[in-house]
Amino acid sequence: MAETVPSHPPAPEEGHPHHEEMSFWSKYIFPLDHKMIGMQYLFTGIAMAMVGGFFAYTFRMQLAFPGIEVPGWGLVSPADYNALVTNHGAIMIFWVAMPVLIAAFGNFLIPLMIGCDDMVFPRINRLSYQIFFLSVLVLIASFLVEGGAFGGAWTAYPPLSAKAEYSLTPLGSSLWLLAVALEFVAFLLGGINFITTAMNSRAPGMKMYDIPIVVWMIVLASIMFMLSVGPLVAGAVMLFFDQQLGTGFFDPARGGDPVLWQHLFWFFGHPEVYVVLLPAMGIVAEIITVFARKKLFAYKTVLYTAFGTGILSFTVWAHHQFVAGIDPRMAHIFTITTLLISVPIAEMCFVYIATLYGGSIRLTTPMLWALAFIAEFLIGGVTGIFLGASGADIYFHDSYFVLAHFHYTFFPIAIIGFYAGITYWFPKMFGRMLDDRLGKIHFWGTIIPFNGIFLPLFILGLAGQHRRIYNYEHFPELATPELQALRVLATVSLLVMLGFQLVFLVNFVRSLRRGEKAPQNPWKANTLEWQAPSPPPHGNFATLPTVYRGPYEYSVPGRAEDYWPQNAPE
Amino acid sequence: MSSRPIATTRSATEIPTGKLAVWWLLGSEIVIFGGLLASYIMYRLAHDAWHAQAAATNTWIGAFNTLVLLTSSLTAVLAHQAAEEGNGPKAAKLLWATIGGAATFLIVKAFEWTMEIRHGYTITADTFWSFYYTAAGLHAAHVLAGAVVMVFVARSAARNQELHRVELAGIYWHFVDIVWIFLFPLLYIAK
Amino acid sequence: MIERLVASASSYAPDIDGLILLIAVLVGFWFLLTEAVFFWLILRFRARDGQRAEYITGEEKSQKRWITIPHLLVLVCDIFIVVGAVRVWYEVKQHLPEAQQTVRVIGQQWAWSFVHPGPDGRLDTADDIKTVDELHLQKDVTYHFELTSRDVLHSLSIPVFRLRQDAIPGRVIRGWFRPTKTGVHDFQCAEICGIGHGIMAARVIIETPDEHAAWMAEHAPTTSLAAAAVR
Amino acid sequence: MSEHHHPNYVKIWAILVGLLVVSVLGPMLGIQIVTLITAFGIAVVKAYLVAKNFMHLNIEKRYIVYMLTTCLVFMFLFFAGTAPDVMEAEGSNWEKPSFELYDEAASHTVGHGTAHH
Repeated sequence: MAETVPSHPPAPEEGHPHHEEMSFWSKYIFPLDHKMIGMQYLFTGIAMAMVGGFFAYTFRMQLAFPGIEVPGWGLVSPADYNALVTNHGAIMIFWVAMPVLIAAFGNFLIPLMIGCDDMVFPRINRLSYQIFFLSVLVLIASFLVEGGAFGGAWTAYPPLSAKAEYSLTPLGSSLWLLAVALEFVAFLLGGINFITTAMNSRAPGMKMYDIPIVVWMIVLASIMFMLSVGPLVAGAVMLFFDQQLGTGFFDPARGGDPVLWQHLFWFFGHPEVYVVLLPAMGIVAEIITVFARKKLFAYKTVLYTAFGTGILSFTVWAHHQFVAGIDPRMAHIFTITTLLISVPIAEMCFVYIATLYGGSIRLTTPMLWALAFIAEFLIGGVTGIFLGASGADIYFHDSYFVLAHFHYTFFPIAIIGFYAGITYWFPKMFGRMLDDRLGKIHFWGTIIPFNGIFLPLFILGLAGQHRRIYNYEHFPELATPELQALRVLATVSLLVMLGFQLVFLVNFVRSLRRGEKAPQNPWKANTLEWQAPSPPPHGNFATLPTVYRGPYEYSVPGRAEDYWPQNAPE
Repeated sequence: MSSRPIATTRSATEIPTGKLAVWWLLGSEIVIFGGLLASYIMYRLAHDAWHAQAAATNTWIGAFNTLVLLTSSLTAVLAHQAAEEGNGPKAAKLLWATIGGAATFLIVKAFEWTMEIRHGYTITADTFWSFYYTAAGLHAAHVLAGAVVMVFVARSAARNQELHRVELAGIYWHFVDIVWIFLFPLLYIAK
Repeated sequence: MIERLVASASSYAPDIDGLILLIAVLVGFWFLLTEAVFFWLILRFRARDGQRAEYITGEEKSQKRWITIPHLLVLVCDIFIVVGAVRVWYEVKQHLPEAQQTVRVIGQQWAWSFVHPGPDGRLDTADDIKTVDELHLQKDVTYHFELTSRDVLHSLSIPVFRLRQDAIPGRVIRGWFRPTKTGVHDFQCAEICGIGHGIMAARVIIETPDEHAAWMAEHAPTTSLAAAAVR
Repeated sequence: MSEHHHPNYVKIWAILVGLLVVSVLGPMLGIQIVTLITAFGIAVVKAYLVAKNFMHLNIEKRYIVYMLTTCLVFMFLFFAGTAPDVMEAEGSNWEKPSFELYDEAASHTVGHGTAHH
């Protein structure tokens, strides 16, 4: 688009030569630079992760020690408990995983990795963040209004979510829905930007198969988000009208059907899992190739499996609804498609593992995170088979087994993927190195308790315990002391894990101020972002690069160096 | 460094960036309207009673509005042609005609809705009417947005600036037209 | 496997447990194998001084075999799992065996109400026994249930039967179970239904024929009305 | 793009208006199959004409068409997966008494609006 205005924030007089210092306001608050917008998303995401983590701490304390005064919150009432679990889920997916993995890394990496100076629509990019920020404010407001925050689970199934007389949160549910809808708009705008940038603005010479996997993955994720979210946007409007105008879209007494919402929701909700999974997979691909000094095993296969996963993921949504009242005959179809999707995902994991073969593996902090992603995600993947198989899901539906399963997928995605990415790109983002020793302490202090939280929950699920029940003492048979002990173990593990996150924060803040200065290419990586200064200035590259080869040419025989930057002519 | 990012000037796909973005925008709009209309069709086929409700819609007003939108699509595409020929002022005039079509559409719609609401067919009268107002309302919001965008495009086109934007606004406008082409039989004709 | 954690008291519970075991064996094998290979590779190919990594594109057929063969084997395992899942699903959810008795289960915020057919064995007659939060069943009788909800979504969950089914307002869903052991077990709501979701507990009481007859005699409305009239 | 031959836009507009007239008049015959064809068949034709000639999809890169088609295909997929539950009043082991009750009640309220005339 031909902009007549200068693309970076207005120096007061137009046409004035740029490069004078931008004001704090235009540099950090209303930036147009893709890197700064990425940082805004990153820090907002981290802040929201703290909120989501605090919620998890609060309800896990209630579960382990029912009825105690949770330090920092107080007594957890049933309404509190519902609101906490609802918003923990919504925040971790919509306000942590998506902004951090797609928006923050996408904004920071796409222009750098494809070798151009910015996004194609810098102002739409800024608008996207502003709408996202507004959605955060609306979400926070939903906690402060009369009646309290929405507590109908992140799936917001009507009629509970549609009528105040059922949910008892007349304003909270509408504000929650509004916040989610605004978040969707923000990511639609951001997604269009990512897609067009990656399609059109690649450096000269960068062909389809020269694009780094992480860029492919973020773009595919944006496309999937865009194609899946539409029906839910329509559904959100319908639900909002049900809440505020009193229409009957989902009211059986007025010709509606509550099951329609479930389809609208999961038609989005299942692809959404892959929307956040793919970027994390991309981050891992970048890291394992660099630290194994290996070419990615079968680059094209990775792409095809990602495409296959993307398309298949649109055909599996009703496996979330096996026992939710859908026609039993439909369950057969969705079982088959669900088990089919295990094939491309398994293949992608195999490819990553095969990449390690013959490598020269350096266990730096980012590499540890990337490897942990694969190891832990496999647990999430294989336990998903139990739930995708309709016959077994009859027992597991809505149990702690489900909860443990998707935390074994979402935790690797949102948390391990984030830490892998941030420890890997920190030198490029901020121009300083993170402390490796603290990084490793933080790694082990996170991974070990993480398994301590969720492995016991598999057992609770096998024993028939359900999610979203604030106190199990009403079920004398199911709430045995042994099971309660597992619950306590999970909660203690969570406390330990949260404690170790302080190590990361200390490391982060200290390294920002006093870390060792980062060289341009500390990891000896091939991709273009490492060929720009650390941190890249506005405009990224002194001269925009030309690309000569694919991103994973490591250890090419006959070369003195074991890496070969994409933009090196020889 | 020039005043705008070099990113905006590249075109690896050989489709201008703005146009590419509009196509993706339309892709996301297709699924939004698609989800809403799929829901409507399911309910419609499930409920025989909706025939009777739909009988109360005014086919003639709907048909008139279809004519208005079709005609405004024609002026939009003629504006695009004029812009391609480099005739900015002519493109601007044709765009203003399109905006006039949008305004006519919205005024007729307002008149129609007022009448219906006065007769008791409010958004909560029946779930058919809930769909009627939601689908047509969502569409009307797009008409309004398109008209606002075209005001800006027409003003710069009149000065022979940013002529490529005439086509982008046009593509969006034709999409709005197509949505109405489907809404018209769904809401008005099938009785 | 599951029986050690929670009793198994319906005719199809062993089938569901068996399916879960089948999946556990199949995916457990792949999981352990993959993790073993994964950790072995990490240990085997640690960076050593003076040794460079190999250059393997993975695009050649002989190399791709390492991916495609396991992937085909995974597909074969998937087929076994699909067959098992479909069979169990058909048995539990789709094909209802002839019922000896039918009970009605109604969820509402935040209680379960049950309608038992009473001594005449038929619903919607004067001797129906209505209870709240207590479902009385007779051992070794095949029951159909008619599940619905008065307000929001609820979900019938009886872990000892290995059974879940959501209750949806405006919709009646039929299913079946056949209790095989006597005892008193928990019956939960498994779909969030508002602030009382956590206390929406009921009990399922499985009785011998004699006990069940005695309970029925005591609670059938006609008898109690008659008794009240006499008094 | 400017070198390609423009279709006669006014002629296409005239065809569209002609189709509109047919789609309004067709249902007046009161035959259901004619209504379906004239209403929805013609809507598809009209949409095709607008997309092809006005939006110039005929000379656009192929993958734009593929992308838009994918969106439509996904919507059909959504419909196919959802309709067996939402559109039907009964199915395998379930039924929706609410639909019957609603249809009965809704057809009684028909006169409600017209009564004000």
